[in-house]
Amino acid sequence: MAIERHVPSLCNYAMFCAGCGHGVLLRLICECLEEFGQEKNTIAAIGVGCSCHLKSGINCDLVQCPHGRAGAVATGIRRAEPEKFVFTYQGDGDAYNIGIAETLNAAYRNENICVFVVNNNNFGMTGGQMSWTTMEGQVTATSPHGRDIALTGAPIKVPEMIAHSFHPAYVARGAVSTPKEINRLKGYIKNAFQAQLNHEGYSMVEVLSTCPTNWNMDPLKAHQHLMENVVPYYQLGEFKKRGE
Amino acid sequence: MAIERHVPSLCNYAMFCAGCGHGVLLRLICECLEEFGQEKNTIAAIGVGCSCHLKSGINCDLVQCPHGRAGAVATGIRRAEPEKFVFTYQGDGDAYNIGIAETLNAAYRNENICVFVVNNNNFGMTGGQMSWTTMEGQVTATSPHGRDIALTGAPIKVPEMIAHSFHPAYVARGAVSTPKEINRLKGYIKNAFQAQLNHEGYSMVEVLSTCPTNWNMDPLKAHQHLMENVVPYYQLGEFKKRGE
Amino acid sequence: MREVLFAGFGGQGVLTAGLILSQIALYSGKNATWMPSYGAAMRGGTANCTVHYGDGPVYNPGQQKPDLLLAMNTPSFKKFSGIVRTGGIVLYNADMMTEDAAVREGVRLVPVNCNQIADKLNNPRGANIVMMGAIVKLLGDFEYETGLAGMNDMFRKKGKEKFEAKNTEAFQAGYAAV
Amino acid sequence: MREVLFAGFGGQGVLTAGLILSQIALYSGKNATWMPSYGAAMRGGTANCTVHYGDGPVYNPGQQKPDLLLAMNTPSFKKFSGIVRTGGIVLYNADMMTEDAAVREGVRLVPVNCNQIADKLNNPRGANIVMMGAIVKLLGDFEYETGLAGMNDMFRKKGKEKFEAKNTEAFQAGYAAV
Amino acid sequence: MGDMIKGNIAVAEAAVRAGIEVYAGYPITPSTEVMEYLSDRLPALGRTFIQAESELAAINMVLGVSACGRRVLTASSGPGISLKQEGISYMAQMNFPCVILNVVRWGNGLGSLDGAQTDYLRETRGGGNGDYRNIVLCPSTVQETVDLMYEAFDIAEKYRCIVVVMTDSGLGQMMEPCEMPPFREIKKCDWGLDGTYKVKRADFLGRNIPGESEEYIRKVRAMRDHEQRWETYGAEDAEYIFVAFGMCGRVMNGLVREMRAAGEKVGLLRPITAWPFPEKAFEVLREKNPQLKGLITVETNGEGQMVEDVALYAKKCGLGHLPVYALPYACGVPKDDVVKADFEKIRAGKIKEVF
Amino acid sequence: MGDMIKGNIAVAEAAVRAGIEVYAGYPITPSTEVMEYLSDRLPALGRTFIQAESELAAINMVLGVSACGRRVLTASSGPGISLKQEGISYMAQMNFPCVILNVVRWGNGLGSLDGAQTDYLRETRGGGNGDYRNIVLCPSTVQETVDLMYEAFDIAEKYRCIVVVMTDSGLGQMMEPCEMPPFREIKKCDWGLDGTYKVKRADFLGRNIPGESEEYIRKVRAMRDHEQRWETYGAEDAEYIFVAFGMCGRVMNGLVREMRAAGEKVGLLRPITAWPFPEKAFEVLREKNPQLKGLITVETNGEGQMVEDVALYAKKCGLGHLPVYALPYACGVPKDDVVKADFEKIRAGKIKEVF
Amino acid sequence: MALSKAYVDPERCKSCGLCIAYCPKKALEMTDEINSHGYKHVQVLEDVCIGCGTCYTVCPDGVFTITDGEGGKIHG
Amino acid sequence: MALSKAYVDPERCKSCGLCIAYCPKKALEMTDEINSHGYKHVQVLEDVCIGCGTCYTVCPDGVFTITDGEGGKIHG
Ligand SMILES: Cc1ncc(C[n+]2csc(CCOP(=O)(O)OP(=O)(O)O)c2C)c(N)n1
Ligand SMILES: Cc1ncc(C[n+]2csc(CCOP(=O)(O)OP(=O)(O)O)c2C)c(N)n1
Ligand code: SF4
Ligand code: SF4
Ligand code: SF4
Ligand code: SF4
Repeated sequence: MAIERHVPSLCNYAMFCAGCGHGVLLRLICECLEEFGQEKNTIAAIGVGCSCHLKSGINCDLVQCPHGRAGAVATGIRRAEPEKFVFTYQGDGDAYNIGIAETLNAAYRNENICVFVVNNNNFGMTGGQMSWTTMEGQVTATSPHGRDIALTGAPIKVPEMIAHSFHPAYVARGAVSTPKEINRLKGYIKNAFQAQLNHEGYSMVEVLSTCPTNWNMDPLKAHQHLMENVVPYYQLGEFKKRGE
Repeated sequence: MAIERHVPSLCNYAMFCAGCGHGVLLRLICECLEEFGQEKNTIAAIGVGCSCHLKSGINCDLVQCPHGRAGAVATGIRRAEPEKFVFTYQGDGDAYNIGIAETLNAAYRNENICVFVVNNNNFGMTGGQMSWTTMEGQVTATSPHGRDIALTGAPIKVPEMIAHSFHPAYVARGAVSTPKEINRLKGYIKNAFQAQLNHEGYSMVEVLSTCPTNWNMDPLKAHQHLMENVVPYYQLGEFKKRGE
Repeated sequence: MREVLFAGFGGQGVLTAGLILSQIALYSGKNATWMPSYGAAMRGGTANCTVHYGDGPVYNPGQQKPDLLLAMNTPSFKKFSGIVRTGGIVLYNADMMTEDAAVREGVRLVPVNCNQIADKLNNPRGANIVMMGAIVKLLGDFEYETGLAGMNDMFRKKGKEKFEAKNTEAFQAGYAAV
Repeated sequence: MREVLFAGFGGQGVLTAGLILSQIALYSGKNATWMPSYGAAMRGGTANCTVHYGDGPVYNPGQQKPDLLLAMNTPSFKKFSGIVRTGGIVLYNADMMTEDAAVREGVRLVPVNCNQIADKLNNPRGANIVMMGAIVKLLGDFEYETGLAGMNDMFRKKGKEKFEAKNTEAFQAGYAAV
Repeated sequence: MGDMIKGNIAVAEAAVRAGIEVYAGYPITPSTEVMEYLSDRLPALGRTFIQAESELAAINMVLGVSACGRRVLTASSGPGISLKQEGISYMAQMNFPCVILNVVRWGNGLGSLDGAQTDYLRETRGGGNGDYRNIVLCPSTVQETVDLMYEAFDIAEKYRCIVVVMTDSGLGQMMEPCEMPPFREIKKCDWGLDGTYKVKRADFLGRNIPGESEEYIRKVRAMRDHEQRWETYGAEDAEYIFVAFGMCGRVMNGLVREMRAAGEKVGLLRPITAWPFPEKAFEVLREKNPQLKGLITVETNGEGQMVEDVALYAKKCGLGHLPVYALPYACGVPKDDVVKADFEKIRAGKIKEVF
Repeated sequence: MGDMIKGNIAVAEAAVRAGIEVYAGYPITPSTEVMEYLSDRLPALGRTFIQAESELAAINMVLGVSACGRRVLTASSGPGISLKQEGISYMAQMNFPCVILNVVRWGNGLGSLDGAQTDYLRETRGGGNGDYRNIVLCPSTVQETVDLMYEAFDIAEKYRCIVVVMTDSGLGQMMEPCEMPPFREIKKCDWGLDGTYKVKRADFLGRNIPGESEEYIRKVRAMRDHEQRWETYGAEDAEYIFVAFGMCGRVMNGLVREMRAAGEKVGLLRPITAWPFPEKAFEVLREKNPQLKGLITVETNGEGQMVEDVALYAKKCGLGHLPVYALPYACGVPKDDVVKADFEKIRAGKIKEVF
Repeated sequence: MALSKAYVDPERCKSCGLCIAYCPKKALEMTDEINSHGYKHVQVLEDVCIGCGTCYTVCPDGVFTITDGEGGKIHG
Repeated sequence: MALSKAYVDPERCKSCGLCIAYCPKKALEMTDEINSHGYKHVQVLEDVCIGCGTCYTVCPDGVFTITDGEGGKIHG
């Protein structure tokens, strides 16, 4: 029998660029909110970046956080409302560049929140500048001759850092690319949800995503680039399993 | 033949409390500056905290950084003056709480600087508040019933984090306690100096130190506490050896 | 002093079109300003820009009452045709018009099927250049040659002379279309 | 309105001494303020505080012209004895005085060997309490009993009544020493 | 009359009684006792104390709590308050109320631990980006600090704005007798986020900026109209009126009384709100006091900051002809003698007006 | 006449020619092209471009470079500038010069990408803790942006102060013809740290705060005396003078010309320095123009910000009787028509003065 | 019960082409119709579509519904 | 050459006692003299001191010099 699938009503038409992975993640989160019965029990803390599109993209309570500070804002929400479902939705620039302190500190405190970070290897919203996740040699608006890691450091792996340095409940990295990877990613997101609902503590799911516009690739080519060049460096999988 | 030992002339009478470990570290750094011939070639970036006493404590060029930002200030100095010896001198609150982003990012970029962090398990200068290095159960001015790591997270281990997550030149942790440990610490500091002078990149030496005043212990008791209770958690040694 | 407003989706080349006009003005010894306007974000949404040119300094570079509006799609037409000055012109992309084009009296409506023209020239990204030809003709401030030379001069300065033939073709077609 | 300045090294209990005086004042129905002053840092350096008390509100709680200065060490004596008002008193810790104590005319100098007295009472940390006895006597604003009761009341409120006997002894000795 | 209590402790307890559910902050002298006290007090009441990793994180935690419609406090000083400016600007934009205690310490940069009034212009004009304004309450005694802190939350919720309680090292560190207000019932503001998405959001794209601006300014005007507070003394017959707030306000309160008792024709205007500045006080002066010769601010900063507001609102209220002087004393507590002597210099024309 | 060039690119190139050795910054629209351009340009010249992890880190990198006496620039906008306030205050205290480009975008918090003048009060009063003042240069054309950026470093080094070049989205994103100044020779300031400890430090404890304050204020006064800049047009015979800077300044420059050509008695005062505010311009007005009836600011913000300075300095310069109006247009570029219509409302008494 | 198929909301489509690329049955194709946002949109070849949901999974813009026809409407 | 010994700068000593605790020869003791900062200071028992430098190593305040006597002066 064929599978029935409806886009959750929480999920609106979003103003992401054509082919951008953000939209898939947004839908997956909305699906989970529905599946876990949290549609009317959720407060999101969104970053500044293409994440801003969640303002029109998702029909749930949310707070627009200052750039990078979603980890702190979500902490405030969590402490004020211990029984709500609280998640952050941020870009890699938001969570790992300007917001690294707040991101790490929420993990460090093991706040009972879910953190979703879209890693698209650049600052998308502002027009494709280098991010700490930009691949070695990648040309961006601020690495015009390709990223030189001898000067800037090598692409940062925050989920690994958090899994190894702190005591979070759950940490994984998935990708918005092939249907198989998208389905696997959904599993990670479900784990993150479950961790919070069980009061196990902090979870982070980093989501590798394409940014066709700023990568200057058509969406399918971007998927291929992601799988061929990005995934080998940014290993997919669970870095901290629940209950481990 | 007996060993001749003079306090380097770079090193002034410092206004640290009686028995405080800061003074020993200050002297060790001054000895190394002398031994490596850097007395007239050095610019330090000092943190806010008891580190401020270096303003009168050391006769070399230095910049008073905003609290926590020595990693960024030292980066600026390094880029402006590629041939000077540049080090930061910070407390754990400065480098690991408010300054974690700048500390990690200097390591991430592998800036060719030496970072010295005095870990005395609290905010000394401001009167002994909890720091991210405060031990589990330790009573401080802001953890009046002992630090509850279920709420605050467990004492942070930044050198390990840096050694494992980035590609620094050298990372170690020493202690100001017994003469033996002090001498071993000097070895670590020398390595850090050498790494910079060889342009190998970023080095961090965390220095476990007593804070008799805020620990409310006499200096010797504080040494014992350090060796018995702090060192077992904050393992001494080199986390990233040079050339490894 | 002239004011021209260029509007469309991002990707339709309206910002470049505006820039071309300002360069043509400069090329012919006039003063010019070019001013873009974005939505709430750098990505997503529509784009438009305003060009002023004339003999003296341009004091107010902002959108006021355009002498000519280039509307590359329906939303732009709807949003901006009302602000065109009486006696002005609305030049629009007839290929992207999903509704009836109607404006108040005293404004001249000029449809051009620029996408079709560009496609025919085997230059599908040249629709904006087609419109440049039309604009130069409609404004009447520059000779055909000046307009063309000003445009080509700009691309040459950007190191894009290899597109010169194609651009010339598109410009010409647009000039002829109105 | 009275003003008393308490000065010494950190650790000599000068801030507590000031607080005791303010509490005695309150205890006897007066108004009071207590205001500390630190150096550039919380740690390191010297400490001092100013107490004002009187029947009306205290408007200016700052250091102005003290009626009495308690100088617990030489630097404090040197720094502050000059600002004591003419007709005022400088009470100093003779045990910590490494130089000749001299002030301008019109100021009364009162040495007390408070450390020795405290040591003798087997209460080496009670030198500041010894001085409190002396201060209450010198100021003449409070009865001996009121002073003592006000002080003990304060420690009781802080849950430190177990030191009451020792404190009383020290206070008494200081009262007797001037 | 209450017992002796330190300003910082008293103000912290006042916030507890006003019903804060969360405190988030980072230590900095001379404000630290506030958080030290609350680190014990709040958990004992089953409420939440968070030591943040920085002031930046603290204000964003505050933002999160406030978004949920719960009372929340942060306190800091000097550079710590500077680090909060982005968050403050965001909260203002989103109409998230909170109370911020600024225990002002002297100076630029690291500054010093001395009390001062060097942050007046920043607090009244906003140090973050944009057009926003916070209500700034300036107590001058420990009791008033307590009373204003207690009320600050009501004001913040009334306008959904930020209220800054501005004391200084002096008021924070000094002790004097003080009585505490009763405990208020805790309740969540009805607009607070509760996860049900009852308040719909506007579209991110397609915002109407002039409309947003106008709406915000309407609120600014309402605050300006309704929240001015001040105290005057001898304002009807004074030839010179001293204008002073906070620590300087209390000093001048005493000194003006003393000088008047000695027959001097002086008066006092003590702004209790620095923003909105009590311009209405000037209207009264204009109506009632024809013999006024000048206005004199007494401030602990480099060259006078409030003097700008005094000149501005004097002009606005038809007193534009009056000379406005500043007696700036860098830091600490002005000395009665020195102020008196400087006043003589003003009268003798040796100190010129600033505006 | 130079070629068409975007304001942000032009100003970045001007800084290169003025001799910056380092740029450190973090992207934010509408300033980002500055760093994008420099990410290519500076390394090509053997100089240093640093993309910092945040604006906070960027300003502290700037601090480090400046401490070494080297020319350094950072640029940002909106919340990004808010995050720099602590660092700015530190640099002011330590007399470390630098140039900061604020490409102002509208609003509080996240704000919008529209150009505006909502940061005037913050830039002129300092958004960080303390008493410090930065020189604020307000160009109104791309050419002037280039010229002022080029000069800004000299001014910053002259006083060892911070110079803010304040443009906005409009001036940053627009293109117009512009000519570039020649390359300056690069040299290190002689007071810059060089590792030799030639400049001895004062003791950390035992500082003299009133002395430090006085010394700083002396510098403030020197800047105020010597650095005022402005442009006037028709100021001698105008009944109403429009005061406008930046984008509004250029708009009013044209409109005043047009209105005068039509016989209206209007004039223009265009402040080029927002701080120090060009009060000397008012002295000239007082001397030369007896028929003046009012001053009108044209600003792109909620209710006027510069209007405070206009009122303040009018009063200071003996024009305290003049009504001071504001015509605030939230954002963007004011439209000639609208301004003219609003001016009529002022003349008709339908828009009241602010001060 | 009818066999489930993919249904398209043409207003949401941005022509990214991912669904076409991943569809295991080649049941999708791009039309020449332009929606109100300026994008051409896809359509489902009803006879070919097996309702596997792959397009639903990869589509970034929530264009698809997989249902037996009651909730959707087939475009083409 | 004379045997090296520890020499004390009494103005720097803060009475912390660490040198006394770690001295392998018990060659140090606290005096009753108070320096200008208010601290009692240590003194070296010259006959017992072997100049090993342990006190130099542990002293946080740079009180000691270990030398053959030309650079220092023995206190006590
Ligand atoms: C304090 C501050 N600095 C900078 C910006 C500008 N800014 C907006 S989004 C963004 C980067 C977004 O990149 P990322 O977080 O990777 O998200 P993406 O857009 O790629 O999804 C930046 C730098 C800002 N809004 N606030
Ligand atoms: C922005 C800012 N926040 C807070 C402070 C106050 N402060 C000064 S030192 C310090 C903590 C110092 O602790 P640590 O870095 O561990 O150094 P220690 O004094 O223990 O050596 C704090 C919080 C400050 N000066 N600036
Ligand atoms: S800019 Fe990139 S990340 Fe942002 S919506 Fe477009 S494709 Fe997605
Ligand atoms: S407070 Fe602690 S760390 Fe600071 S000088 Fe004193 S003992 Fe050392
Ligand atoms: S994946 Fe979605 S947006 Fe992309 S072409 Fe297919 S239906 Fe359209
Ligand atoms: S270790 Fe140094 S400071 Fe401590 S007692 Fe010995 S000599 Fe004095």
